[in-house]
Amino acid sequence: MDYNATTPLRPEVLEAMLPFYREHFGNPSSVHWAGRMVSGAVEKAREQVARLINASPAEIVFTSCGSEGDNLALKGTVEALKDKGNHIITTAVEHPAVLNTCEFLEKNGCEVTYLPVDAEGMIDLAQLEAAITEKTILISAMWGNNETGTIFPIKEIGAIARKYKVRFHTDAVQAVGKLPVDVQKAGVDLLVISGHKIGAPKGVGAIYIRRGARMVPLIHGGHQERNRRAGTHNVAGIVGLGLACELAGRHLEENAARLKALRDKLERGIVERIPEVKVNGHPTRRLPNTLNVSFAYIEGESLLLNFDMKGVAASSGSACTSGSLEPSHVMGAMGVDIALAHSSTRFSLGPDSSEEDVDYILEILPPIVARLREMSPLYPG
Amino acid sequence: MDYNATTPLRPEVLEAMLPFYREHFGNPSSVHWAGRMVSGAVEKAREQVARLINASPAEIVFTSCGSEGDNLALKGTVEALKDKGNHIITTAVEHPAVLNTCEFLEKNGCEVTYLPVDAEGMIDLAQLEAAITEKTILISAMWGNNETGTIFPIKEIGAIARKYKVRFHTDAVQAVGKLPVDVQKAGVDLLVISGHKIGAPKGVGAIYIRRGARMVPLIHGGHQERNRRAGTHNVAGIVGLGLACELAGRHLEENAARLKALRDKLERGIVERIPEVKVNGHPTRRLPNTLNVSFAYIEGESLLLNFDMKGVAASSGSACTSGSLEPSHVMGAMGVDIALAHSSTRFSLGPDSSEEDVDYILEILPPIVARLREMSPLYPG
Amino acid sequence: MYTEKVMDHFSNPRNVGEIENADGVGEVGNASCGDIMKIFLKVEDNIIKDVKFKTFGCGAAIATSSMVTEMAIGKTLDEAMELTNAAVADALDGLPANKMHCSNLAADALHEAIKNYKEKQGAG
Amino acid sequence: MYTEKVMDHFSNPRNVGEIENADGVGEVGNASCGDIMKIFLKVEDNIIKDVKFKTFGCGAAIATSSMVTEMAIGKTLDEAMELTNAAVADALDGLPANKMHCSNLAADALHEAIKNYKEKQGAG
Ligand SMILES: Cc1ncc(COP(=O)(O)O)c(C=O)c1O
Ligand SMILES: Cc1ncc(COP(=O)(O)O)c(C=O)c1O
Ligand code: FES
Ligand code: FES
Repeated sequence: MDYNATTPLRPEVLEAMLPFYREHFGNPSSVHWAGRMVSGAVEKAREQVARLINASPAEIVFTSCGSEGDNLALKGTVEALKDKGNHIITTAVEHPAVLNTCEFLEKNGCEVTYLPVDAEGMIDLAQLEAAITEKTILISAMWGNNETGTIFPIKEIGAIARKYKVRFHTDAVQAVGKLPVDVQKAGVDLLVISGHKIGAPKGVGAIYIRRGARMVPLIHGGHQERNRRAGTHNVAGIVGLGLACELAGRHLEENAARLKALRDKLERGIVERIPEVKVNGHPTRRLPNTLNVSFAYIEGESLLLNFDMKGVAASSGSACTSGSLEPSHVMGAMGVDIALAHSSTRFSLGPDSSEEDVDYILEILPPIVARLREMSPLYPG
Repeated sequence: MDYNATTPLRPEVLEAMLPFYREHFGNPSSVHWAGRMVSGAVEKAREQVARLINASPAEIVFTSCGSEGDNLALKGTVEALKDKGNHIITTAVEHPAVLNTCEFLEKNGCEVTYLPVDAEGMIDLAQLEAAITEKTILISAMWGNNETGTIFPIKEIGAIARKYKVRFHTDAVQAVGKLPVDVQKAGVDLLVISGHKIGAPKGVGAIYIRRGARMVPLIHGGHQERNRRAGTHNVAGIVGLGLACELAGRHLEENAARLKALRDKLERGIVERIPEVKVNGHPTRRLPNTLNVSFAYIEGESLLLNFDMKGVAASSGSACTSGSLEPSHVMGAMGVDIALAHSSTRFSLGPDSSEEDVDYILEILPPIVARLREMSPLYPG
Repeated sequence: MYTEKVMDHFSNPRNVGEIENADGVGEVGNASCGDIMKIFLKVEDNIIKDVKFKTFGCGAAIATSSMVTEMAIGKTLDEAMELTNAAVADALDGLPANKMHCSNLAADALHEAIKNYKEKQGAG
Repeated sequence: MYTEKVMDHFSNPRNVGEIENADGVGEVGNASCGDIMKIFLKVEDNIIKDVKFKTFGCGAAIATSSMVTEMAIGKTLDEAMELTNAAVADALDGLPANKMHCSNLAADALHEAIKNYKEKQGAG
């Protein structure tokens, strides 16, 4: 129930990877036989990734994770387009890989506009359009939010970006594999994918870079990836990412519909069984697998630990930020009251989630909530 | 015979990795059980890496490859110390991950001194010392050269760096696992390791960052790696790197002695059997496994392809640069004649290399060389 | 990341609740994370006879709350004033580095409750 | 990365060597990589009767050298002048993108050799 944090490696993906650990250990950029055997596999994976998002293989660059992709998208654009301008527009609810990179860029001469969101986590397109200046070189807006699941109107943002000839990057780490993602229809120029969110291993990702979009590499060095990303390829990981993308593309919409039905059942069940809960995020424009709920009067971590003891994983704020003490910046941006932000808990379903899992959570949740509320000095009951 | 390009994954390393693909799929920075199970494994790996180079675990940051490490070392230092200066000293024979990063930094306001090397690939310490200015913030000199195996006097460079209070980075990708590497004795502040050169998988590496050395991350985002490198950990890769480091530390000197004996046999055999060959690199201060030879009148790739057809891997220039057409920059810096640079061929031995392998190469090499020379318009014979 | 002792006190917290007509009440908030703890005391002959707590906070906050109540019961007020945050964390076999601040709640709330008792006494 | 045809011509190159007292000799160097190719011609009645080559170059350079000699033999000089680098690459079932420049050596050296033959004729 914490598949937005990470997903298990799919067994067929691991099977596909193993030969590249056991037999084919060559370096794909090397001329000799050991190298040639693997370069074909890397190119096949590139096609598989490209197909899932309707790109061409030459537009796919392999990376080590989603965070690297976001850093490359932002820093690589700022370097490449510095003669054109220095203004970036992003949103207040991006992943730290985007937000902290923007903060770094601000220290280095960029200006960044952080678009606010409403109570449902949605941006206002008119505000976006109004924020564009002569100096704007990039709009960076995520496809689906990792904490709340709120889906931004990517196509409309793409149209605005086109209209003003501004480059458009989307962090699609949470969207790919859960929604149909088509870079042509969406009009995006850069799009970031992370392997471990879609059944591929940790330590591999990809970025789509539209043909002709100039970028300065984040990692300089050898000629790998047509000079867009140096470093020896994580061959097995790349092979795994390719297959995971292919698998994600199969029955994408049926799978999404199944998860949505389960998620809706969980949501209804919680709202019916437990008083004083608040669902965070957009009621309809939301990733089909994601449910974020605040249980008033209870601090999130204590709830998670109770789940934990019952074998259920969930998260409070995002896994990536759980090292921090600040309540979630996403809840903050949505204007959620600080105590309720503390109470927010994310359930995110994945391919292995079943009806029984949902029933089990609905069974264990009420007594846990009751017990923790009894312990809370805030609880009026 | 091309182990400097990449090494096979050690079977025991793969075994250690598999549970982190199969069962423990959690995110190490997550609070719940799935996450806690893996964070211990990551920390164990950190200790294993630290032990091999005599560092403390907190000084190790995991990366995705050697190239990322070099980019972080250079760019992270330049960002962190920009108030102090903008001058970097490096050498003409570094890996492209360092050289191309320096070129990028030059375009962004840094000054870079590229120390020349002599015919044996060695730098001159007096020249290094003379190059240091008030503005010098970093010396970046590799431990062992990937093409020739020439070993730089790291301890002496470290002493000079200390004397002038300049930070010292060494790309030790080729040295670690082949030589005893001790960050304390060497007096280095930053040191880069790549997994796939020491029996760990491709797509993982590490950088040693001396306690107190301020660095700006290359990849901003989450709180992983104490804010020094964001992105979800490549858990299985990290576990593999840890074990590979532990294994590399066992019998390090015996293994090196064995490889040196084999390498010397290969070298003597070639020199005795084939006229007009030239050994490139330092005669004694050289990685124990590396032999770089120029076979006059023959272009390197055609030699490699012939080896290839006989099942022997070797490389011409480095694997990382084989996409380029330029003859090796290392040979160029050593003043090797351009045709001889074209002819240079690197044999690099590894744990699986045997006496039989050496005998086999010595058997097939003379007829291949004779045939190609017959085909060469340069051959006076 | 938590020790067994922490998990024990978290899952079976001792002395949860309120004491009606408590002799002393202390409430503190943790500035760094917004968590809140409230301690209720029953005092007889300068000795803490009973302690109860309520906590809105993370696992470490709940465990330290529970532990501090156990440690305080039976102590004289002076002895209880000497209970430190570090002692509570130690009694739990330690806390993770990024959770050390949570233990501040525990002893601080206890001390506030004792001060509150003394003020009441002074006033009464 | 190389096709089977390339590997065949590379490992069993046709027409390697020199022709003594050749009717025409052409030598070209590849500016981009420093490789060198030399072509020797034997011409009778405007028809290329024999061709030999020597090449210092990569696998693609050797294979294209071999292929161009096979393609040239039996052709009239005019036909041979029309042989293009692309035609040689095609005859090898293609070359990898970063090796297309290597095919330049082949046809260029042939054309140089024909020009050399014609100059000698003109001079003679
Ligand atoms: C000396 C040296 N530095 C850096 C690298 C780059 O390492 P990686 O391939 O892991 O990016 C290599 C490997 O090619 C190397 O030999
Ligand atoms: C929306 C979003 N962007 C980026 C990332 C970072 O991806 P990675 O963990 O692969 O670095 C994540 C994952 O935590 C995410 O949810
Ligand atoms: S995080 Fe707030 S008390 Fe522990
Ligand atoms: S690389 Fe020089 S001819 Fe092919």
